[in-house]
Amino acid sequence: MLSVFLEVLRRDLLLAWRNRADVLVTLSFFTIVACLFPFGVGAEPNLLRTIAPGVLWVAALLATLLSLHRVFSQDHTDGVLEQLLLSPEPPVLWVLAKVLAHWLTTAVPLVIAAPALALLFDMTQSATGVLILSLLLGTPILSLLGGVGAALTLGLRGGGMLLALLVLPLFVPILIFGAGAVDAYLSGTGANAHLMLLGGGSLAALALAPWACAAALRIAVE
Amino acid sequence: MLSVFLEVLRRDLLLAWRNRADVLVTLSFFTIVACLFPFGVGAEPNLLRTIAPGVLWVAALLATLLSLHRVFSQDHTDGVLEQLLLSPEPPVLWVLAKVLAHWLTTAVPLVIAAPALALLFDMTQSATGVLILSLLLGTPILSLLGGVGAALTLGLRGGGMLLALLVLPLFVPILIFGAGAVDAYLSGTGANAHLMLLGGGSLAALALAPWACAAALRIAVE
Amino acid sequence: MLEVTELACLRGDRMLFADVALTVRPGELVRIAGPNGVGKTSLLRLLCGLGMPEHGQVSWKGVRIDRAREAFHRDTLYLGHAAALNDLLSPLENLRFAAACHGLSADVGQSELALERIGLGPQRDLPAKVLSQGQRRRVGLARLYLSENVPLWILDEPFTALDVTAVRDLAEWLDAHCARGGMVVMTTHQDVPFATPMRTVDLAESAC
Amino acid sequence: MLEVTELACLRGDRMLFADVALTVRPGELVRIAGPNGVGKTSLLRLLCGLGMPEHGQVSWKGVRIDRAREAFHRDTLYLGHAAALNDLLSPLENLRFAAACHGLSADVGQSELALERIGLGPQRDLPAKVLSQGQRRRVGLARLYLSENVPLWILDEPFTALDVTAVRDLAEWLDAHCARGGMVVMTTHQDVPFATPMRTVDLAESAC
Amino acid sequence: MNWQSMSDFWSMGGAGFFVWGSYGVTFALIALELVVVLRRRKQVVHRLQRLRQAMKASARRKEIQE
Amino acid sequence: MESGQRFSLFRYAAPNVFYPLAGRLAPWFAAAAVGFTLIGLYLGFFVAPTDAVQGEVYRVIFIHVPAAWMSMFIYLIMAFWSAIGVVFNTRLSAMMTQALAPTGAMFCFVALWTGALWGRPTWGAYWVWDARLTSQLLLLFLYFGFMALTRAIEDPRRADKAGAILALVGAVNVPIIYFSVKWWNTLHQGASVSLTKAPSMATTMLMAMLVMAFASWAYTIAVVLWRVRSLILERERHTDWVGEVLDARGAQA
Ligand code: HEM
Ligand SMILES: Nc1ncnc2c1ncn2[C@@H]1O[C@H](COP(=O)(O)OP(=O)(O)OP(=O)(O)O)[C@@H](O)[C@H]1O
Ligand SMILES: Nc1ncnc2c1ncn2[C@@H]1O[C@H](COP(=O)(O)OP(=O)(O)OP(=O)(O)O)[C@@H](O)[C@H]1O
Ligand SMILES: [Mg+2]
Ligand SMILES: [Mg+2]
Repeated sequence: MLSVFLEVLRRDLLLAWRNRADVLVTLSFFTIVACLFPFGVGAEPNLLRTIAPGVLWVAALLATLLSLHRVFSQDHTDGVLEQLLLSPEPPVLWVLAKVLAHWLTTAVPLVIAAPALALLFDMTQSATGVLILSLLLGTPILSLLGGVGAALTLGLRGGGMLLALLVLPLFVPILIFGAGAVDAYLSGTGANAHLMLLGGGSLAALALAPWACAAALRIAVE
Repeated sequence: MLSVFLEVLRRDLLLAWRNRADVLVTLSFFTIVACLFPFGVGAEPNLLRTIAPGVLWVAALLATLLSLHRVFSQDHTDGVLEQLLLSPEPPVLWVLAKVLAHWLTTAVPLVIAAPALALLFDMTQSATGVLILSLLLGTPILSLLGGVGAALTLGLRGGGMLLALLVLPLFVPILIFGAGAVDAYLSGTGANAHLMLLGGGSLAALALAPWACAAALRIAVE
Repeated sequence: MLEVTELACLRGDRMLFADVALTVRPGELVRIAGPNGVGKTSLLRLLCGLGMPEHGQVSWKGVRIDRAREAFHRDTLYLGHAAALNDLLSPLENLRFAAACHGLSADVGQSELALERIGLGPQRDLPAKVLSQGQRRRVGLARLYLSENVPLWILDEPFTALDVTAVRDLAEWLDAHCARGGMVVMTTHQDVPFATPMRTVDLAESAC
Repeated sequence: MLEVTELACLRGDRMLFADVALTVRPGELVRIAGPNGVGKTSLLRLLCGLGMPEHGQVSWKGVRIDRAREAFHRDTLYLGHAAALNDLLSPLENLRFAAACHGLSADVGQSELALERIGLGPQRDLPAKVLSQGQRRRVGLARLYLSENVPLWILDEPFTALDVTAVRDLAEWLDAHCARGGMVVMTTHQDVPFATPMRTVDLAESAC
Repeated sequence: MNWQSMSDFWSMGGAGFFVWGSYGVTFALIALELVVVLRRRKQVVHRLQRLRQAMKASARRKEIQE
Repeated sequence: MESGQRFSLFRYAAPNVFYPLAGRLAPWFAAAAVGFTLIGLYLGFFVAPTDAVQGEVYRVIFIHVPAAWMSMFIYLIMAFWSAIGVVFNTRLSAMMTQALAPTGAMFCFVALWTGALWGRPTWGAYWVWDARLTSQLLLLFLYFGFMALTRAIEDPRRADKAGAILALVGAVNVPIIYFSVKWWNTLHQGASVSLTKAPSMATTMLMAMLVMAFASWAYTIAVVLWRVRSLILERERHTDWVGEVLDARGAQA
């Protein structure tokens, strides 16, 4: 049982390592989008500080979005997915492994890079702490829901964009609570409620999304 | 000579029509990204009005970016690109046709949709006019430079991200001038200088990018 | 024992075939024949549970395969048109992953031996994307050398792109599988000399 | 006349072959033979100018092909492993586009006839992605029926995935091409009976 | 009765653009939807009838062969 | 389908039974829709008085509110059918889900459009980022996503299944989206723009609105029944009963 989970996780991490440029590119994308903003809206420090949590969260969300197609598409085109579906183990196991690998190779680097960017926008240290916590608790939902979207759009032409259309409305609450956590902290209300909601959401997604994902994959190869 | 240009243009437009959902999805992506920002930074009308040109330009840029891989990737995987390179006509011709088709099917819909979004951010009518002009003059550069990037990253794994990394730095000046045009207009300086720079950039890109693109494609199939 | 009754397959607007019945018993080598586009690939995909039949059913050891998916998949090996190779991984890594997913025990030594036997020894550690067409095909086929205990092999044009010696070796290995009580269902357009008496099912007869 | 002198090909770290010399005259049918991975595909790609040789050169009518790219490409038709099909377009649309890119005149009637002759009449208007493996292959091959006036055909395993009748028909068409003074350079692992005396170049002899 | 005259009715107390813009677009969309639905139905029936005829013909041919 | 015999309800879920039923019911609902619309418009324009605060502009309410209601209801119904489809594996449910989506999207757009046109004279802006408006916009995107997905998949059986999964995932999220948006907006804005509700709406106004709501229901049912009939024919084209239906129509023509 567990061996499929571990084997798939190991392979996906190995592939990410072979392709480490890819991970770096996700990171760079995150950085660049965040840095575009000052260019787009002007460099007024107060304005920037106000929009910082929102911009960083939007950037993280878009970076995750762009990396989502990676989760299954390669395996789909080269036929590995079919073989996985023909494996005697329940699909939820390896779906979970693939999503976990995606989270480890996209979200975790973003979380690590976030403090540096927060500095650019002149956020305080404690606010940065809240931002990072919110990212840590929120990004699993992005990966899990995104995995469902990626599975649904597998093999469709224009899949990347379609994926974006499907999952972005679903990501809005996460964005609201994520960016809201920092704002709430700054306004003195405290970020606990927001963070707990994000954590709860992660758990709920963890329980439900893999099933939807496995069902969608079965449809995709039919 | 011209017949290859026309034939390729016709085919790419036909494909876009077959896949018209794709065009709509690009549009929806543009809309959704623009709408994400209020969720991130809050719904304060004055703040939103200030960041509107920047946000819309960033959204247009990202939408273009996501659609760039479409230009050559399908033809590369299914072998049509090789056949095009074996055609007796000079490659610049059909490269230009493909980039033009991309511009017509991505940038033009964005330009048409922009006024509606400007309304969401409560921009004035004349500012919206300047925004649209800047988009019309700036997006050809995005398509042309983006085409070069797409050709360079063809067939590389993680190509989408790598592409983003390659072209985003090139796109930053366009973003600055594009969003700057509206700001300059609003501040009373007048947008002429910005718009002329964008137009000049388009012409320069038109003269140079197709050659670079053709050379990159030749390398990609080797 | 694989049993197929009244199987019908619909693709788009076209009913490809209907009323296909087929029983495969241990030791049998069955070839699905028919011209291009008659529905051989579609049939094989139904047999291994990758598609939903429009009508009829497939059963394995007397149980419908959609009722006992796991047991059936443990007993089946399917090789389709696509090579199921990741371009960045080496043949060795690809093979070991495929085996592990299937619950086959395959340590490095066994996997290397399998690659050796299929003639990929020297290419063992190259990334799969630089392999030639025939070499890519062989990586997939190497799984056959790890699956002696998997009774049912479903192979879609396994001889494509292989050179003459490879075709001969593979035919011998399929013969050996049947000799030890395995079952092979396959398609091919080439004339391959098997030692096992081959049963040919002409799908053109069931075509609609 | 195609002339190849002292050709060498390097892939990654490996020198695949060196010192390949070959002359193809009008009316000749040349088969490049050799086991999987010896470099046949790589050689064909060099021949048609899709790759840069490590050493040596290819000339067409006495001129190096990189010096007269356009004239050479007008005289050459290359069909590789990939089918060069867009999955959303129908066989008819794909064929007409391929012909137009090549500067071949091909109105609807001629294209339909070509598809008819290759046996794709009924599938003419389906999107290419639903075609079977053999049918996909045939769409590419249909170009041969529009290219009677293109002298040099370079074909990489054209018989793959084709059924028996299609193989026979195609062989006849290649014979006809040679009979009218065309040249064919191709690879295949199958034994195909040609009427034209076939010259076989065994690449294994030049392998490094 | 709220309206003195036709022009009074159309001007909607100065808000004609907003009111009639709402109603106009709504009913136009409804009309469009109906047209699309009915045309789709016609197309489907037509296509399926052609298909069925083709299938019947091929079945007949097969019978004759046997 | 063994249980199909036992419950009479499931009998109607069989496409071959539902198809003629839908054909017989649809015209009645269409007629009802026309009737209700005429009555509603008469009440709305000629009976309901001018609003004291807003003047005549408020008459947009007679389509705005029914459209807004319908757009939300329809998504709920889609989710309901998807759940039925997943639990009982009935073929009809996926078709119903798909038949509902375009009408839902249409009403959603109408609510946004009329709201925007109403907002301009009352608030001075076509759009504000109010919680209610924003969640309506997101709902429109959910509809678009659903339609884009089911349309992008050519094989109808695949499209049905994928659509069901998406509708369910979306339905789980709709309440989350709704509440999060609400919370978001009140957090950022002390005094959020809210609709100027008359303390007690004139009963004639309320009547007109309710009649228009009935009209929307009737219209929705009629259109969806018509649409689902096409879908049923397409999905079931290889069954005998569709053949009979086609032959009967062919004989008529
Ligand atoms: C684009 C702009 C608008 C959107 C998307 C929108 C959306 C909605 C929605 C979703 C509802 C149903 C809410 C419910 O039943 O809980 C609704 C009801 C309503 N809307 Fe709007 N609205 C917009 C603009 C306006 C404007 C400008 C006004 C008036 C100034 C207005 C007045 C009303 C009224 C009176 C109701 C009925 C409230 C009720 O039944 O509780 N709306 N709107
Ligand atoms: N949507 C569709 N509409 C009509 N025909 C379709 C559709 N999808 C698939 N087909 C047909 O179904 C058949 C698929 O056949 P399949 O791939 O099973 O053939 P095969 O016997 O494996 O052929 P090959 O020998 O070429 O591999 C093809 O003839 C194809 O044209
Ligand atoms: N980067 C590399 N390093 C080492 N070897 C390589 C590299 N790239 C390609 N090769 C080798 O070059 C050969 C490519 O051969 P090619 O595709 O031309 O073979 P082929 O004769 O067409 O074979 P087939 O009959 O299988 O199609 C393979 O043996 C492959 O292993
Ligand atoms: Mg096949
Ligand atoms: Mg080869």
